[in-house]
Amino acid sequence: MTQLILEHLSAGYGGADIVHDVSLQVGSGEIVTLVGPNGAGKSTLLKSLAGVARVTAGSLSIDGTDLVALSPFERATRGVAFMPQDRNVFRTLTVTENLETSAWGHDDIAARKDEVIGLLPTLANYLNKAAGGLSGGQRQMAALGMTLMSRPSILLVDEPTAGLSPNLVGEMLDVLQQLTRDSGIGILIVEQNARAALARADRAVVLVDGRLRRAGPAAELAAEPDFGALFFGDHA
Amino acid sequence: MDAYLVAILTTAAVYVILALALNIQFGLTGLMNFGVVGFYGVGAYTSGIMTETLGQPILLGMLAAIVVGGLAGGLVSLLSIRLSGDFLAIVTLGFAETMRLAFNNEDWLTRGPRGFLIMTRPVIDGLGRGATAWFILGVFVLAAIIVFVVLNRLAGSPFGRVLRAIREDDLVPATLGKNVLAYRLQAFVLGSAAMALAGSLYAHYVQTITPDNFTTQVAVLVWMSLIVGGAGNMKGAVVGALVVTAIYEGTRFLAPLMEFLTPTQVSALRFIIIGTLLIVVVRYRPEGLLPERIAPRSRPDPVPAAG
Amino acid sequence: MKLSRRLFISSAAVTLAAPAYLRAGLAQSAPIVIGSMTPLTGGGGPYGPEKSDAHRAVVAQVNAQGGVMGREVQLISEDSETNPEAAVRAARKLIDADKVSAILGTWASSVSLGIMPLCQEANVLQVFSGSSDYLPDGDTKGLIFNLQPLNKAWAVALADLAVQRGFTEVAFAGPKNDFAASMGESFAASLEKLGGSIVGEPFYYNPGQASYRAEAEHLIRMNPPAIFVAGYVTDFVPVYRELIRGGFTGQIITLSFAVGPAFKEAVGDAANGILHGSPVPPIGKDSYETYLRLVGIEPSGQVQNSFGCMAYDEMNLCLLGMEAAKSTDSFAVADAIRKIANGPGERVTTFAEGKAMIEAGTAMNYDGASSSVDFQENGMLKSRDFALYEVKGGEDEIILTTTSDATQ
Amino acid sequence: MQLLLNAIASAAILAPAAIGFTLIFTLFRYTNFAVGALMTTGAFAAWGMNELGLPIWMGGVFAVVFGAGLLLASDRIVFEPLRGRSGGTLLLVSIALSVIIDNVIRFAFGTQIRAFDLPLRPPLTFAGLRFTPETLWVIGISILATLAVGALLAFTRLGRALRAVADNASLASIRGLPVPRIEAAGILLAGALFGLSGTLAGLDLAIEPNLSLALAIPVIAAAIVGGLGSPLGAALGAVIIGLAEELTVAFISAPYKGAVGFVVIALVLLIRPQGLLGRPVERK
Repeated sequence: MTQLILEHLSAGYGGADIVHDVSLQVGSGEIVTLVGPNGAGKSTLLKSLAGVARVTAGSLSIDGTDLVALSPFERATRGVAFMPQDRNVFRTLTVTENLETSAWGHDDIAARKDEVIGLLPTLANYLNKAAGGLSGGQRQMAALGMTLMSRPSILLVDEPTAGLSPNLVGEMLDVLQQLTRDSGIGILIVEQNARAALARADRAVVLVDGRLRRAGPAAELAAEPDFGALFFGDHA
Repeated sequence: MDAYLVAILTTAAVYVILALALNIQFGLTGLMNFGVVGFYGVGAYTSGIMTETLGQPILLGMLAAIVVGGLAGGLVSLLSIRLSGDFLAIVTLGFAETMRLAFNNEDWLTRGPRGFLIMTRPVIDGLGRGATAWFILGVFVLAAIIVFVVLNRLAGSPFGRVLRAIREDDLVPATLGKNVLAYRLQAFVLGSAAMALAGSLYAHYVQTITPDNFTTQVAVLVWMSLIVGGAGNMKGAVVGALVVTAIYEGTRFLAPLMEFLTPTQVSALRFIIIGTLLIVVVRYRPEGLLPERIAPRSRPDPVPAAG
Repeated sequence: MKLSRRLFISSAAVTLAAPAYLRAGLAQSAPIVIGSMTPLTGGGGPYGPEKSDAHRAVVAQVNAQGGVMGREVQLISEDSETNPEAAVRAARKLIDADKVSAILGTWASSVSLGIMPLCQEANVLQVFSGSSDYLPDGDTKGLIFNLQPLNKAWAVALADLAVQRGFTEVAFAGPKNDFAASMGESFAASLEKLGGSIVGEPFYYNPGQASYRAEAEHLIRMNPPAIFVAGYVTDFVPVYRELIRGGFTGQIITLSFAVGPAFKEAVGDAANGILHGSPVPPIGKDSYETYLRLVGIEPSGQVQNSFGCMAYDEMNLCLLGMEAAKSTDSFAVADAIRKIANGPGERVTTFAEGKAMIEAGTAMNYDGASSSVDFQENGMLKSRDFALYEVKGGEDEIILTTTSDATQ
Repeated sequence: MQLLLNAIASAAILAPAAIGFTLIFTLFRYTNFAVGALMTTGAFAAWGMNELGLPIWMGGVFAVVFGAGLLLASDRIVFEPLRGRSGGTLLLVSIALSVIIDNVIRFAFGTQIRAFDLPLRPPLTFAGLRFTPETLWVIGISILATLAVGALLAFTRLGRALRAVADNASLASIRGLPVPRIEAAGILLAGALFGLSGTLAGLDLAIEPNLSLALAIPVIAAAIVGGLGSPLGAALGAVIIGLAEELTVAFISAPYKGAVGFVVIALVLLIRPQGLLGRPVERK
């Protein structure tokens, strides 16, 4: 049961902090959704966990190993995988090559690839296409496949459904939920389509102006009457 | 000794004009013009042809150089529509090399490799050798001051502010309705006209010009003057040209101090020093000796520099 | 602003201080300052060092024997970079900063012509080696002396050689520089005089290339019985290689300085059969061998340092001129040089012998390492003995020597 | 037909360096003008070994290793601290580096011309074409090198990683690729290719320190024509440049051959910036 633990974490991009004093955990097998108005610092928080943004205070660890000092590629080897919102595939490489490259340093690349294709069967029918030529949905699926190649225990996903048509949004979120069930991965997801995300999440965390405003079971939060207000930032 | 200083300051004045011209193109507008020597050469040969082949007075020669240089600048600036940064640099470098080949092969116009003897000098006759040298220095310094004043006022004017905005990010001015290409064209024409003027002055001072006078090495020295002096700041360009000339000429005096090296090695050492200096300045003092005093980059519309 | 002013003043100070230090520290009465400007970089790079070494050796020898007029001779060496723009700046430094009395050793005609207006204006003597026919045009004060015959004389000798070996149809090729340009014209003219003609147009190529395959192919396609290639060694070697590799089997004619030891080493025995000629040091002549030994080279009966020996004569003539004229005024020295070179008088081959003659008050005739050294009114050589060679077994085998009289 | 063979022979010398140049461009997005000086260093390194009595091919191997090390050193000392800078500034710095390298060679080796001790033999003729064994060796080695680099990029893990970093370095690091080490491998490969091209050029030309500009222009032209997105495109670009130069000398005018490289660059950059095989490459 791996745990990604944040305690009083603040982060930013070198200038003033955007995220202030956030503490939360993401365990394996659960989906935690991060919601909040635009500019609340959701992406910044996620990126700080991945090492793309800078952690300025507090601690960040996975199963006891501190991650703050590690670079993105060292964090990746510690089981934390991050899927960026865009430019998340190597456009000039084929999907197969994208997958193989994402398992650097492991010798059982073929086995992992089959595993991932098992988890995401739709990948099978465009394996040899150049990633740049894929449609939005296919590209996000390929990007997800790439993150799974390093067999992460915690998956940080930054708005996977951005730019997708409505029916694809549901499909993508179902796949993520499926992953937590089948392979026990813990997923922290930042999602604009709050309602759809909450419907599939175990827990939800609301971030407003870089601060943790509410946290709790997703179903409970979704049911709250003033949820819309909370989400759109006109503070209750 | 002072005669030598007069000679060096005269050459330095030519490099000051070249650095100022490059500053309006790269310093202000961000146009990577590596074809400095092309316009410099065009100015020199145009002026020479006017005064020698066509027997015109020297002022007409200079005027012709400025016009032809400006025209060439206009044409080359069309390249900057599609190209920027290092690609524009390589293509303009190509322009300069092609011009050098043209000077070398069009014997009918430029007397090719044999060299072009130019008798007319920017001087009134009858002066002794020393006085002539001082007179010429006076003419060159006057020309440099005129170019400085003109370009400096432009840099501080609204025109200059638009050029700086184009350098920062050419989308912003475009959205404000500024015709970016027209401004780039004007910056290019202004710069190359000034470079051609420098070429004309140089030709009449040196009295024999051959295609080998216009090699890429001259362009490197002009670029170095601007980077060392401070791109974007007209005073910086002036100081940069003086410092680089002082170093280029100063290192000549290293030879007697290093008797143990053969002349070839001393000459090689000089160029190693000059090359290393450029890299060190770009790395540790990229804004140059006299940085462009404008608000930090973050502000989209920079306050006009005191300049 | 403060930083830059300090930096500028300090660097200007360095520029000022250096020569003063040089002058004060060295000699009791002011030394005689001579400028040596040779091509140490650029196209002439392979030829510059032997010239500057010859200058240094002669000055060292003369200073060891008490200098000129009892004053020490100080040599300041500058690199012309085989580029007129750089040469003019170097010349300004020599003339205005170091106050040299003469500038010796320029090699490329474009450089000698480039600095000529400057030297003429400052009445500074120029003694150099160059062959462009335009050199005499720049001199109006009789202050230039050239130890190398001009292209006209050179072309006449080579045209003789070609016709004697039965080649009346010869193609011409050379780099697009002032030397080859005037050589091409003179060669065509002298060939016509002897009833021959140039095959096609004189072919000029761009020097300093990444490859010369295309140029060689052009010449091979013309398939002339013989080609006269007037290139420097840096472009002659690759062009020659491509001609051989391209299957050219005709006769190659060129200039001796392009086929020196470096070329033979580069090309090996494929060099055999090349006809070459040039104003050449009289191999075996005592003065030539004294020069070679002075710069530490064992005479090998081969053409060696064909430019170094001219530099040796440049310096000897200049210093002897000053000693005879008892002054460093250029006009007096120039007149003295003309008398010393053309004679009549006792034959002398070194500065020491000449100095003895001056003290004894007897006239002398300097017989140099590179030639008999007799000058015309315009400072060009009266005549120069040419040697024409064929490369056999990797060695230069002399075919004939002609004396080509430039005054005809 | 002979023209085509000559073009291929000239292209064979430029191709490895053009591939290396494109590799550097795809990884770091700047044009390294010191490619000419690095090739000259390769030629001198190979000549140095040959002078000690080693056969030319061993000299070539040494030049390849020396070239790789030199480019890595120059990247660490000069270009690494300037990573964030614009393409233009890096171009200016690479020109300064080229001047330094040339003059270090001049300082160490002087300006005499040098050559491999290689017997100069008349050509063999086959079906009306004239060529010498060396030409075959040069073309053969160059094709071998091109295929080897092509295979490495296409099929090996390092190759994929190089292409990934070239495509999107930040994503590569997020995906767990050790980007600094991969970039270093790319530099070593490019440096080796420069050393190889330098040795091949040494077979053709007189080895001397004045060649850098003359070598740099056709190499950069070949890389740009081939498409700055694809290293293999550079090899094709080299053949095109070789042909363009041959035709210029044969039909237009020899002294203007120097301008061919630039004219081709200008045309390609204006009409089809991504070149033949490349993909649009977003630049700094």
